[in-house]
Amino acid sequence: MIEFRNVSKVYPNGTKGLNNINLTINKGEFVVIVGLSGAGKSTLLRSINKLHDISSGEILIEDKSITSAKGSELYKIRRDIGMIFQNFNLVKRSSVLRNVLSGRVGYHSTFKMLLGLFPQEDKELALKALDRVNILEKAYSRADELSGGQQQRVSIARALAQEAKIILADEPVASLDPLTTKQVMDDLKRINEELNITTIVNLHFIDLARQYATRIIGLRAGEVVFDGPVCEATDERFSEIYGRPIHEDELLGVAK
Amino acid sequence: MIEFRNVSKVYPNGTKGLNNINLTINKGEFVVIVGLSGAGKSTLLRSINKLHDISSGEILIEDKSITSAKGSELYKIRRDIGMIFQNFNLVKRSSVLRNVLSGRVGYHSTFKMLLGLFPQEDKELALKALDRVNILEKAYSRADELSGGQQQRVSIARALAQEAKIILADEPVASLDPLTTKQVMDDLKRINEELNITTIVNLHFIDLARQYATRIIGLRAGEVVFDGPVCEATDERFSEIYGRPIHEDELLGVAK
Amino acid sequence: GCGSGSDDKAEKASGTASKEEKKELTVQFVPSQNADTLEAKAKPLEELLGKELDMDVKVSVSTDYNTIVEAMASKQVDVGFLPPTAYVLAKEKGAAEVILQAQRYGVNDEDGSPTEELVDFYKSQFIVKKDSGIEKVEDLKGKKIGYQNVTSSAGYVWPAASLIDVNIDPLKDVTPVTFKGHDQAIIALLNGDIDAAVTFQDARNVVKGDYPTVFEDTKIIKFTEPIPNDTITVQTDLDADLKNKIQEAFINIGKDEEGRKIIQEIYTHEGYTKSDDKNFDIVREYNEKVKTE
Amino acid sequence: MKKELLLQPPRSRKKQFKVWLTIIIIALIYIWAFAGMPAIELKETSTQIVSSIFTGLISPDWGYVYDPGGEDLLRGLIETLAIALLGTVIAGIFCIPLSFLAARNIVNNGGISGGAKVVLSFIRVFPDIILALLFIKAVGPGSFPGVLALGIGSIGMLGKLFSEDIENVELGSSEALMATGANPIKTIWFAIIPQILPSYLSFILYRFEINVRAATILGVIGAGGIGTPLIFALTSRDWDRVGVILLGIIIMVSAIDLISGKIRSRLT
Amino acid sequence: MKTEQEIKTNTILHSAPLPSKKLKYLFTFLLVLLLIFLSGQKIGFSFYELLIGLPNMGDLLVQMFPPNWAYFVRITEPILDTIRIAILGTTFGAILSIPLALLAAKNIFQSNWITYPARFILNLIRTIPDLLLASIFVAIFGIGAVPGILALAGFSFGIIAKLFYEAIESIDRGPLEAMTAVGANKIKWIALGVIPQVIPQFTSFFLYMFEVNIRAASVLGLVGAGGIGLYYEQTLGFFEYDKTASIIIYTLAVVLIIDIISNKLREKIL
Ligand SMILES: Nc1ncnc2c1ncn2[C@@H]1O[C@H](COP(=O)(O)OP(=O)(O)OP(=O)(O)O)[C@@H](O)[C@H]1O
Ligand SMILES: Nc1ncnc2c1ncn2[C@@H]1O[C@H](COP(=O)(O)OP(=O)(O)OP(=O)(O)O)[C@@H](O)[C@H]1O
Ligand SMILES: [Mg+2]
Ligand SMILES: [Mg+2]
Repeated sequence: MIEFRNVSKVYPNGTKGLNNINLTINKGEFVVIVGLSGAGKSTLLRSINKLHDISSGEILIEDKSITSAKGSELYKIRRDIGMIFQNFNLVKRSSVLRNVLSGRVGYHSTFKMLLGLFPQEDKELALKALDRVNILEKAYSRADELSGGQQQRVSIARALAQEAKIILADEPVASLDPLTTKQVMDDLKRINEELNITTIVNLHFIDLARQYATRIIGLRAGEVVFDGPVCEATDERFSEIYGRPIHEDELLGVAK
Repeated sequence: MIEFRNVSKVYPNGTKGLNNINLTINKGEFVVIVGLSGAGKSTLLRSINKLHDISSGEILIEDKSITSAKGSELYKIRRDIGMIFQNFNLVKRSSVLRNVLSGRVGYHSTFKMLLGLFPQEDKELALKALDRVNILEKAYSRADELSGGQQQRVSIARALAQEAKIILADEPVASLDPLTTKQVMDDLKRINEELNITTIVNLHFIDLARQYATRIIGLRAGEVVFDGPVCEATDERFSEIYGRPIHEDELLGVAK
Repeated sequence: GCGSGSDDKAEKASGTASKEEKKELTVQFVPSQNADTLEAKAKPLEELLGKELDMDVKVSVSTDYNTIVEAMASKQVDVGFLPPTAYVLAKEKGAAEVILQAQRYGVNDEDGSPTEELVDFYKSQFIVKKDSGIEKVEDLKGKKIGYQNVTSSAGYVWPAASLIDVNIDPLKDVTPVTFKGHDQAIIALLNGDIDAAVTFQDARNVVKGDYPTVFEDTKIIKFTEPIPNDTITVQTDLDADLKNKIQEAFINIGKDEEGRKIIQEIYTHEGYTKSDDKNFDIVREYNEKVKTE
Repeated sequence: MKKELLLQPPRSRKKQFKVWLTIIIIALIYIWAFAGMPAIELKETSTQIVSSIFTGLISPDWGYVYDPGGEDLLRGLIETLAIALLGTVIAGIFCIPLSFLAARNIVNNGGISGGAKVVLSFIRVFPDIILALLFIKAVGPGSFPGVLALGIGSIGMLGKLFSEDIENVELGSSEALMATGANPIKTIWFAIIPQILPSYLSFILYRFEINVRAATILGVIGAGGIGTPLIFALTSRDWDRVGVILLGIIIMVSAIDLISGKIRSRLT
Repeated sequence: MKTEQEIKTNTILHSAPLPSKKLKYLFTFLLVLLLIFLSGQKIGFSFYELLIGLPNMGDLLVQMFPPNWAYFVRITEPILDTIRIAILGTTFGAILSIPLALLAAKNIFQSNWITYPARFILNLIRTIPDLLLASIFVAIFGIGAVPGILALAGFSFGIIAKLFYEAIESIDRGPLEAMTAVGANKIKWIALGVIPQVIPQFTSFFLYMFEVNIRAASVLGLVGAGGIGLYYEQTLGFFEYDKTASIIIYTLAVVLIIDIISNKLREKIL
């Protein structure tokens, strides 16, 4: 369970990223967050695992406050939260496999990690994750030799390899072709359903949102302007989220 | 007119980016390139303005070979080709306005550019471009303070401000919300139609491709596997491009 | 070779070495400033001394005598070659005792060439341009003078005393300019940046290679009183026996044909003569005389 | 136009004032600095002396390259190389913890990073010659104190450059590591190290090169190597000797540069 | 269940590349280790000796305390002189270093015909000892501040240019591509793509060099320009360590002030 209590976030330059957010996301939900570019979607996601410190309020993960967590307690909480980044955040100079393996570091002692001693199972896990996103053959390439979509897939593989209990995905399919998109979304959904893993995804595709989500949250200027099950997320509601009527032909996503 | 003659590109690590491409793109066309992630779309686009040297073959822009062009001749050709990058390529530390203004450097003397002296009209042009992509208010922010979609829009504004005769756009709407996506695509289309500017766009949204393109080119593993007007780009053809049947629910894009 | 040396070093550091048989003698020297050629060679002396003393000798060369004094104070160096001022200060610190002084040939006052006579002192000189119209020290009042660092006997202390003798304050009644290197002072004089330079006798030999007419273009208006030559000193913990042995060893080297050739070439020394702390009272006197604070 | 186009950045009065103040202060500093500068004039003796220096430099004293007695250029260079290598290794190891502590983006505690920065500044300010004195008092004259003095003395520069480099890294990938629950050490190891390794190595190799040339301090300490002969040759204006020593150093430094370039290009 | 996929991952896992590359790294590593060991042998490195001698260092440090505070007045003027000369020397050196650093950077000029000569010049200049630079400039310009400034400029030039070109080589390629694509010629490309990215590093190298130059004041003594170097020598020559300590503290204060300014500036620019 993830709980937001009066959460606000102001960036150092004064921009309001989040404005008094109150939310409860239950275990096993598949939540899609939608909103205009700059609405605060990434900010919301990043505050869940405390990549951003929030300015006020509190966030609880499984009833433990991550806001006040520190040290190994914080690392434990984070280990159980996998994240797929909007801009991939790969270590460009390292190999693809090493990038994916880095999702596993939370499970092993610091000493072993310094020596790069990943157990064989971890390597297999990492390779399977790469295979799942169709870039197994690039395992030993350097991350910066990949195409945009390939890099995004490495970032997804890293999160998959982490075997987390919560997955946060920031526009995970932005640079992917339709086939890979479907594959990734299906994967996320399957993991969500089979392993009961809470999944929160930022998406721009309204139709994709409707197809996969169990619940949709709409953000506008840092505030929650919609929160409800998919069936309630009508076109009118989307108009409200985006601040003006949506034309039929703007509903990006999987066909209706 | 852009002409590819037997163009191939092999990356230093041996990856085949393009494999014997022959294409002619006429003035005023709106071409959308589709293909799986890693198919060579970015490589194709980047070889048009010689960001990548090709390994063999020749590329002609308005009957002039860019492959053999050098020095100021090359700069002139490039000035007339605007490019929107998949990963934005902004100078992170510079302000948004300065990033957009940098699209104008081809028009001014080297000396003025060294001092950063852009004429007033350029500034107005740049600000108008920013307004068009809805981030005028961020003009004086640093580029790295923007959200993903906002950065993509800066990159689009830079290409718009360049007032080029050809526009190359590498997944220009990947991180944009539906509203901005429509606005950007409409803008590209309008510029294309009103000013007769040749436009080549890499896209993953099949429906979007069908809606805006006059011609669709499909790439697979560095080879052209489809080339024809939109009407010929049937679902079966897409299946061929992607290497397996496309299900109805995988056709991302604006509604049918 | 240090692997074996480390043990007895340790003993030295704890101050017990003097009582026991010393296995290795550490010698360090700074080649004297008042020489027109310098060589950074240690091996030849190492061999000569080793043969004479019949023990391991380690010789090293330094460019700064401060480190030698400090090393002697910590008993890390047993024998040091020190210039007179440095010796006096080292003695004051209780770090060293003089046992020998170097001998050199004197310098011809006329043309700067060496004389036949072995002496244990040298002199400092006031140089001016030939056409400057400055004839005697008294004329220097209000002029620009090039000194060396105030710790330098030939480059400051002795000449300053000469100035005081004629009632010129060496810092206030003239414009002092401090140089690093006697050659630099002479070049500044040739350039006309200063009106007079004080150097050891005869530093013009150093710049002769770069400026062949230096002897014709300049003249000396005054020589100072003699300054004692470089010393050979030992650290205070050394036992008397060894001290005597060292004294003799150096004197023998100076007398031996082969040894003499080597010390000549490397240190421009011609031989060594026994010395006593009293010889340096004159240095103390001069230091006192020119003391500013 | 629906919105007003802002042609000038919307700076507050206060900010504008600050910008101008900075400009004026810098201008004043430069005026003060230039005011103390005398007019430039060329000296008559210059051609003579300079040409004699250059003649000496370009006719090196080849005899010094090899001497059976053992104190020649070749062995001097080898000894210098050994001293510089060890000194650099010492500095390269000790600068790592200090520079991570000094980097603001790694240690989010102004007190600690400020403290580490002051320590680094202090090491840099501490004169080489006093370091030399300290070590010569501890272990006696020779190469060993030279290594120690070079090693400790180099920490200041390496630590400063390195910590600023760490402050410049792109933090995206370390965010990714943090998000997987990695503790700071793992984060640094997997996300920061690959990014800074190339410049760390190049700073180290650069410092190695500087240490090769650190003649003065080694000369003071009686460390052997090529430093002492070089200083003596310079002070006795023995230009052909200077020439041959410089040639030796240039060849050695160029070789180091070539190797370091190879290593860096392998890593970037 | 031995699936097809498992077989696939296993093949990749075991076809894992580069045992030869790993071997090469290992070999290099061992080689360096051997070199270090041999050097240690040659110079007689011994932790034991250091440990035993450590107390001796205390003797000297004790003599430095308390610092002679009165000496501050004496050295204020030489320090100001030093700062003044250091400002000009660093500035000239830094300005000169910009073009050469650009020429030496492989990602700016891909041709070895440009980068290698530029690097060779840099190596050459860095190798010239400051003593020699000082001798030459004194011969040309006489004694005083001018040769001091020039000697520091020459010295700064070599160091900044080297650090700077390596910083340039590690910048982000993306913006450069963008500048290429808009049709910028080389100079515009540098002005708008390279410079904004390297300004923070350049500023910090500049300020670092300024600091070095204040400390490298002994060069100024060589050219008769006064400065703080003379006072170091003098106090050490007379074994007046309390005064030496004052100079150290004074310089430290100046350096810390420069550090603070440097950090403020870098924060602004970064
Ligand atoms: N710098 C590089 N070095 C080596 N290989 C590269 C490099 N850049 C791209 N490639 C490879 O070339 C192929 C084509 O890459 P390209 O970037 O053109 O794909 P793309 O069609 O744009 O894919 P995407 O939709 O994911 O952006 C890919 O297999 C990629 O891994
Ligand atoms: N580091 C930062 N400093 C200052 N402002 C920031 C920073 N990061 C984001 N912002 C601002 O905060 C707001 C919300 O940003 P956020 O990244 O959460 O948007 P988003 O909803 O993810 O948008 P997108 O869909 O474009 O990625 C934006 O206006 C953005 O400009
Ligand atoms: Mg975002
Ligand atoms: Mg691409």
